[in-house]
Amino acid sequence: STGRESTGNAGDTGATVSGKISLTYLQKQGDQEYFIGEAAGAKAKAAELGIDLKVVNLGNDANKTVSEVQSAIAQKSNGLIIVVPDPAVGPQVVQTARDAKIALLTSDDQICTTGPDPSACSADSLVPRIGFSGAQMGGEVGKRAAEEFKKSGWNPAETRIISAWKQDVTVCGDRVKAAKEAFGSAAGTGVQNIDVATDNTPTGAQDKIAATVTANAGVKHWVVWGCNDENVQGGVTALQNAGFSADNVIGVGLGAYLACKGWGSGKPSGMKAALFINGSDVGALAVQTMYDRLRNGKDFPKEAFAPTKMVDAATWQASGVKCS
Amino acid sequence: MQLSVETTASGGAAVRDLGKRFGAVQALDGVTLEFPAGQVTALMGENGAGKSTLLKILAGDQPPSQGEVLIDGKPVVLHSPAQARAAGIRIIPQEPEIIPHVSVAENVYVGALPHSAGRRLDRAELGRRIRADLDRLGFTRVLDPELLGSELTPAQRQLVEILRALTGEAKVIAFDEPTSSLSEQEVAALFALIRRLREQGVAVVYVSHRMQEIFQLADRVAVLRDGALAGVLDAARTSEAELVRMMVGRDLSAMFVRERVATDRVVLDVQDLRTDDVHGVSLRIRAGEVVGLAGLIGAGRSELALALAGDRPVLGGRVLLDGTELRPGSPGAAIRAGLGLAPEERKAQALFLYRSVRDNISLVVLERLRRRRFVRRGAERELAGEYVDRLRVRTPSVEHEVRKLSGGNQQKVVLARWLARRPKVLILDEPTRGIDVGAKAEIYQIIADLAQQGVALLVISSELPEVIGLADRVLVMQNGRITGELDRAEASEEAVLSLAMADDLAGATREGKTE
Amino acid sequence: MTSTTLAGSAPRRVTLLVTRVGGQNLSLIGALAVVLALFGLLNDNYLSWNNVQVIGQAVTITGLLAVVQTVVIICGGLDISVGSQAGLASVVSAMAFTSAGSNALLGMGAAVGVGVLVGVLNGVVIVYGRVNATIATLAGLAAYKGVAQLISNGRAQGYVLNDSVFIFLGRGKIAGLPVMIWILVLVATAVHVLLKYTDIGRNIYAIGGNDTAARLAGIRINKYLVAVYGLIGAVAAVAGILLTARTGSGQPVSGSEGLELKAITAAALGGCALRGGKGGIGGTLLAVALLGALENGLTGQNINAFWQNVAQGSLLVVAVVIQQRRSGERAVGLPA
Amino acid sequence: MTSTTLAGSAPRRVTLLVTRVGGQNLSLIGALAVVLALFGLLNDNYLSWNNVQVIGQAVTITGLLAVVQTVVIICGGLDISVGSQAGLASVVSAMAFTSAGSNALLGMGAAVGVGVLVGVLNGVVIVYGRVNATIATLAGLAAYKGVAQLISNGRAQGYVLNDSVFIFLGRGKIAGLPVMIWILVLVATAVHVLLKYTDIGRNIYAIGGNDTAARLAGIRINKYLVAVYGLIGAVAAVAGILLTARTGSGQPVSGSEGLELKAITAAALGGCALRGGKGGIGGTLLAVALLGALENGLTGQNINAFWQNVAQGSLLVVAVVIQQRRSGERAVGLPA
Ligand SMILES: Nc1ncnc2c1ncn2[C@@H]1O[C@H](COP(=O)(O)OP(=O)(O)OP(=O)(O)O)[C@@H](O)[C@H]1O
Ligand SMILES: Nc1ncnc2c1ncn2[C@@H]1O[C@H](COP(=O)(O)OP(=O)(O)OP(=O)(O)O)[C@@H](O)[C@H]1O
Ligand SMILES: O[C@@H]1[C@@H](O)[C@@H](O)CO[C@H]1O
Ligand SMILES: [Mg+2]
Ligand SMILES: [Mg+2]
Repeated sequence: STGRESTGNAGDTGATVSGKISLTYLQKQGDQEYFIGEAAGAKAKAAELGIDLKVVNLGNDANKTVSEVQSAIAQKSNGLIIVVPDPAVGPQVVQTARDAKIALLTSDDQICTTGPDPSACSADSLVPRIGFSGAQMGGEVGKRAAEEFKKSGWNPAETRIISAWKQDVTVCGDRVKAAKEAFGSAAGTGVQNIDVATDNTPTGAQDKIAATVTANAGVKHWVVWGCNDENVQGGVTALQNAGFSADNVIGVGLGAYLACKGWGSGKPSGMKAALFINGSDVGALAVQTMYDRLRNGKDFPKEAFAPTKMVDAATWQASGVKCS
Repeated sequence: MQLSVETTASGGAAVRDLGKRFGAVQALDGVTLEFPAGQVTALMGENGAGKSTLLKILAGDQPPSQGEVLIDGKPVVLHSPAQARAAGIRIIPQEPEIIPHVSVAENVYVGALPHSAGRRLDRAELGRRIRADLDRLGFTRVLDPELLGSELTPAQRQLVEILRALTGEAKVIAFDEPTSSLSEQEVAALFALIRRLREQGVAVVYVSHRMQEIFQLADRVAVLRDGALAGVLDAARTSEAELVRMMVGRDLSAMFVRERVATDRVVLDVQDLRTDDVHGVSLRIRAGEVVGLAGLIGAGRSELALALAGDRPVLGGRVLLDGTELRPGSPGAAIRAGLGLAPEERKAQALFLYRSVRDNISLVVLERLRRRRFVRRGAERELAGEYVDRLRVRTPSVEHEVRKLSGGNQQKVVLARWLARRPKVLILDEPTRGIDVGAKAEIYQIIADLAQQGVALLVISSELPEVIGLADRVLVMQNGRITGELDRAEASEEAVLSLAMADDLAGATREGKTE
Repeated sequence: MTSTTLAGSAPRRVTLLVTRVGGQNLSLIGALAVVLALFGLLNDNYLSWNNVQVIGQAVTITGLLAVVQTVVIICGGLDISVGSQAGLASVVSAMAFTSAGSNALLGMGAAVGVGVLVGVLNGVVIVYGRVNATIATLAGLAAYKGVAQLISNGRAQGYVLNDSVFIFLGRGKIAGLPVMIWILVLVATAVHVLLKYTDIGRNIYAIGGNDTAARLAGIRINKYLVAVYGLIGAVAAVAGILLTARTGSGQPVSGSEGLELKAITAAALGGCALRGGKGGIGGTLLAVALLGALENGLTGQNINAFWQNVAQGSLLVVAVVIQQRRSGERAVGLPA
Repeated sequence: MTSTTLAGSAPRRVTLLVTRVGGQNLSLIGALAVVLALFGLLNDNYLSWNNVQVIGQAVTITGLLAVVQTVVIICGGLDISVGSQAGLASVVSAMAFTSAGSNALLGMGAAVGVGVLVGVLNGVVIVYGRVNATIATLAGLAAYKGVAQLISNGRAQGYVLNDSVFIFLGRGKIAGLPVMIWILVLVATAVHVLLKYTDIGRNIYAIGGNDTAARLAGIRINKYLVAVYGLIGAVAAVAGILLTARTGSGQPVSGSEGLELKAITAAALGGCALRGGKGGIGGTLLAVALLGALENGLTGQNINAFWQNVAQGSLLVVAVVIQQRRSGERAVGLPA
């Protein structure tokens, strides 16, 4: 065969499943806090609905993504929910699912049926998705940072922003970009930004940001954001070690799972706020949506969002952030 | 005349009903033998007869399949070399085991380094001890204790092993072919040492293929054949012929005499060759000529051989083979031009221990054995088999891994490789190291045949009778220079030695500069 | 004494046979059988032809890299940069494809060209720069990844799933077997024949077994080493092209990162001694299959990623321990 | 013939001296000087005492692992699981701390205990299970990571920055120098003394240099190997504790993943031959410092991650090539 038989729009027939439903949830970065929460939410929901759910960790591996999709199909899953490590692998995933006539839903990150770039995808070619939007998350972070900045009354010339992320993770880039844009429009003044390349781990970020801070000795105040809590937490710790008091640091986390730890201790922290995104909500919603489709024939919505919430030292507990 | 083999309580070591099996091979077969204190017991036998295996069991290096070892009449447990050392047993193994990146001093005292109660190493004491040892044994001039293991020549490695065995209190010391890479001087020093050990009441076990040495040193001679004890003889009352018969099971033809077949055609022409260790050597070898190369340890014979083979950066001079200049620095080019070298260190320079006998033999003749780059297995096996038979390599099959062969048999594999190649010029560096009497004769015969076929041969050997017996002409080296040439009629052991030790003016100048 | 007198009795012959077929390989076959049987019992779909193909495709890219890793390990070298090389090739293939106006052959040609170049560079740095192979290719691991990220700006490049050649590579079948698997089979067979049946292969084993001896036997070691690293570059490029075909675009890092460790694991588990001179393609492929079958089975049983880590680690150890017990080696010092 | 003729000519003596004092170390010092001078010129703050401390702290965890990696490489072994061991220790320290009602000593004790256990397990699997060290610790890499993830459910555990001991470890100073750096200095010095000045250390070199010689000399190799792996476990646990102190909570994976490669890189760059018997703490520490100074400098210059990869890879190669050129080694075959 040439491999191109089913490029048509056949695929998912829309038929319902009467027996036991079996689903596979494929996640990128499955060993990361957020996705662990997502998996837990999905499992709880699956147990509640009495369906069979497998969770697969794809790491950052686009190739494994294809393998695991094929494997799930060979294992006769009825539906796939996927968070791709890289949206470019999307079309291949869609194609493979279509060939097998199996329902496909994405969570967190978008994928496009016809090309590698969701942002250049016509709306009707986007695969139905449950989650948050990277641009929206980044926007929230930038907005909150701008608020804190205005409140502080710092001199922009004496202030720098650190954007810390793993530069080859595209969704990280999206968030940071959105944060920069939101800050720019909300803060009114321009503050110089320094991009710091990290490996998305707290120690990696800490070392890189420590180096950056010493290399920029004249700076008095710092704003830190990044791809996730790891980056921001690492940055806040580096600044603390470099002798910056908490009131000269504005860290805005993304996730809140590390930010909460410092808040719990009751000491003043450079971590001023964090966007709480509850993976478990997304996981549960995705499973429920797939269930509705497979059991009741209800069409997928084009997009459904789980709530995000900006939290800080005062509000995190009330907002349901759980700290391990 | 045979001696009785019952165990006495007079001290020393003994083995009782000792057996060892390696898969298909019965290396030792119910050997009961005594090594009395204050005597030198020689252990003889063909390659693969089981001598090293017996010693390895004594060393605690190999567990026996059956039987036991006794010290002072009492059985001892030898589960590890540590236990053997504790029991007073020391073995100088056939292949020296050297630690490359530490000094000679540490190499000698490995496992028994002087240290404080806090385990702090006492370097000063270590230095004192090693210098005293070298002094006592007369090795001061040939072994610098500061050298690293990786910098040692084969002879020096051997000396390190000997020194190692003498650390601590020993009741039994076994030497496994200790002289195979030593020259006369060191051999003399070693013999003096062994005699001293005997006087001190140590039980000495001495393994060698060199008859002369046996008669010089041994009180008793034990002969192994196919892993079993063929008999024990009183050294003073036996003869070479009797020993050979006992080892081989038949009489060997009388001493080998080679006829001169040299032609006038110069095959190898070396002009003023210079490398780091070779200082302006010129020599010519004709088709059918066998040239011997003699010298003491470190005289530079092996360096010359390696330089001819293209393995050393050349500083000056040329090497012509059949009139065509060899490209320096490329052993491949030398081989293709028709020069072959069987190097002296079989393990380091020649063998692929984890490959089969077949693979090891065929490596340099693959061009002849291949069809369109595919090796013809049948032809290859046939060729390997032929040389295994001719050289009496004791191996279960040509597919056997070389590391499982005895030392002498490994040496035969190295020779087989180069004999199979049939080059125009063949350099043999210590070809009969560790080879038994029977096979030695066979190798001499092959050398004669090659000469007959017009091959030019350069034979390096530390065994003077061998060089003298084989060669049409003997060249003597010292300090990287050729210091003399003797033709067949002139070549006697005394003549060669006096040239080898002659004061070398140029060498002395070089020493002067070093200081 | 002739060779035949010692050739021995029947049981000896069997031992000989086992050594020749490879005790290691037999153990791997045993382990593979156990894994297949176990998961086959637990899951009806596991042994389906469908799933077997899925496993085969999943291991193809690792398998290709493991095959060439085997060659370089036999030589006594190592290549830690194979994953980065594949990533670079993936990006190059997609970018060249795109800029050549969707010409698949050109894209693939460019990738292989770059691959060979990079491989030869490795070889030259190692041989003539005198840099230890581990360090040199560790440096390559970082450097080639960096180059791939730079030319791609860290993003997936191009889109090849509108091209029939790439689709054929990624999803096509020949005689019912996926094209990817065919490619692995082809490459592995070619390398196996090279190693076992040609004088070139003999020389490769010789170099790894004892480089001094190999040199004195006239083998041009330097030429061989550079060629072997060049071969790695070429095959890593093929792996990179398949990565592109499979994921639909050129991936600078994703899908290739970490493959070096998998390739080395497979080679080592398959019986390659890291000191060189020993090993073979058969063992490596068996190890690749074993690891692939294990991973697929564990995922199919819904074992979570954490348990999979524990299970994979433990099983790897258990497999080797059993293998070694069988061979009855003495427990002293470090095993090879 | 006198000893002088044998000891070789004058130039050889010099080469000998350089090799023994450490040509490798001299070259590393040179490279470090170049890096410091270069970035010092480009950035005024680079050579500030502040930044030097930042570099020191950034390399402490890797440095600790590199020090013990050096020991095991000298023995002829390898430990690819050090990163996972550190991660496991980090989680254990935080969890034990929390469940012991914020008892820092108990937390740390538990971590070290588990570390030693895991290390000894590695040693036993290798020595008595006859599993090649690379494979065994590769298995450990997966397995211990899995265990860390399992007991933590993959989440960062506890919060220790309300405890003065942990704060002291992570941020405290003694005599103006961060505690972390003191710990590295202490461990490195102790290991250096062990290797160079005790018979135990010399036996370790002997084992790695020629295990047969060591065994025949009565050194109990097995005991040594198991002890060395145990030591690695203990030091990796210290690294894990520092990871906890630094990040504020127990990290199962983050911050420790990939450290094995860094540790091995440092040891190899520092002059350890991977076949054993050679190397020392001095070289390893210099290599750690070089890599740390480089990374810090590149980040300070705001070089993006992609260029950093390329730069690090290339510089690593260039450093070694220059080093080798100086030593004038002949370019044949694989360098050790
Ligand atoms: N590790 C081993 N594995 C398999 N066979 C072995 C092993 N060691 C020795 N043998 C076999 O045992 C027999 C006796 O060997 P041994 O080394 O004791 O002979 P030897 O008398 O010392 O010979 P040589 O004079 O050649 O040194 C030989 O056939 C040899 O091949
Ligand atoms: N004491 C020594 N220290 C360093 N190098 C030595 C020493 N003795 C010899 N050499 C080296 O040995 C080589 C010359 O010895 P070579 O091996 O060629 O001698 P040989 O005549 O073959 O003697 P043999 O092989 O019996 O030692 C040179 O490389 C020389 O530098
Ligand atoms: O790390 C982020 C996580 O915080 C969540 O936002 C989902 O995407 C991941 O990449
Ligand atoms: Mg022997
Ligand atoms: Mg010699």
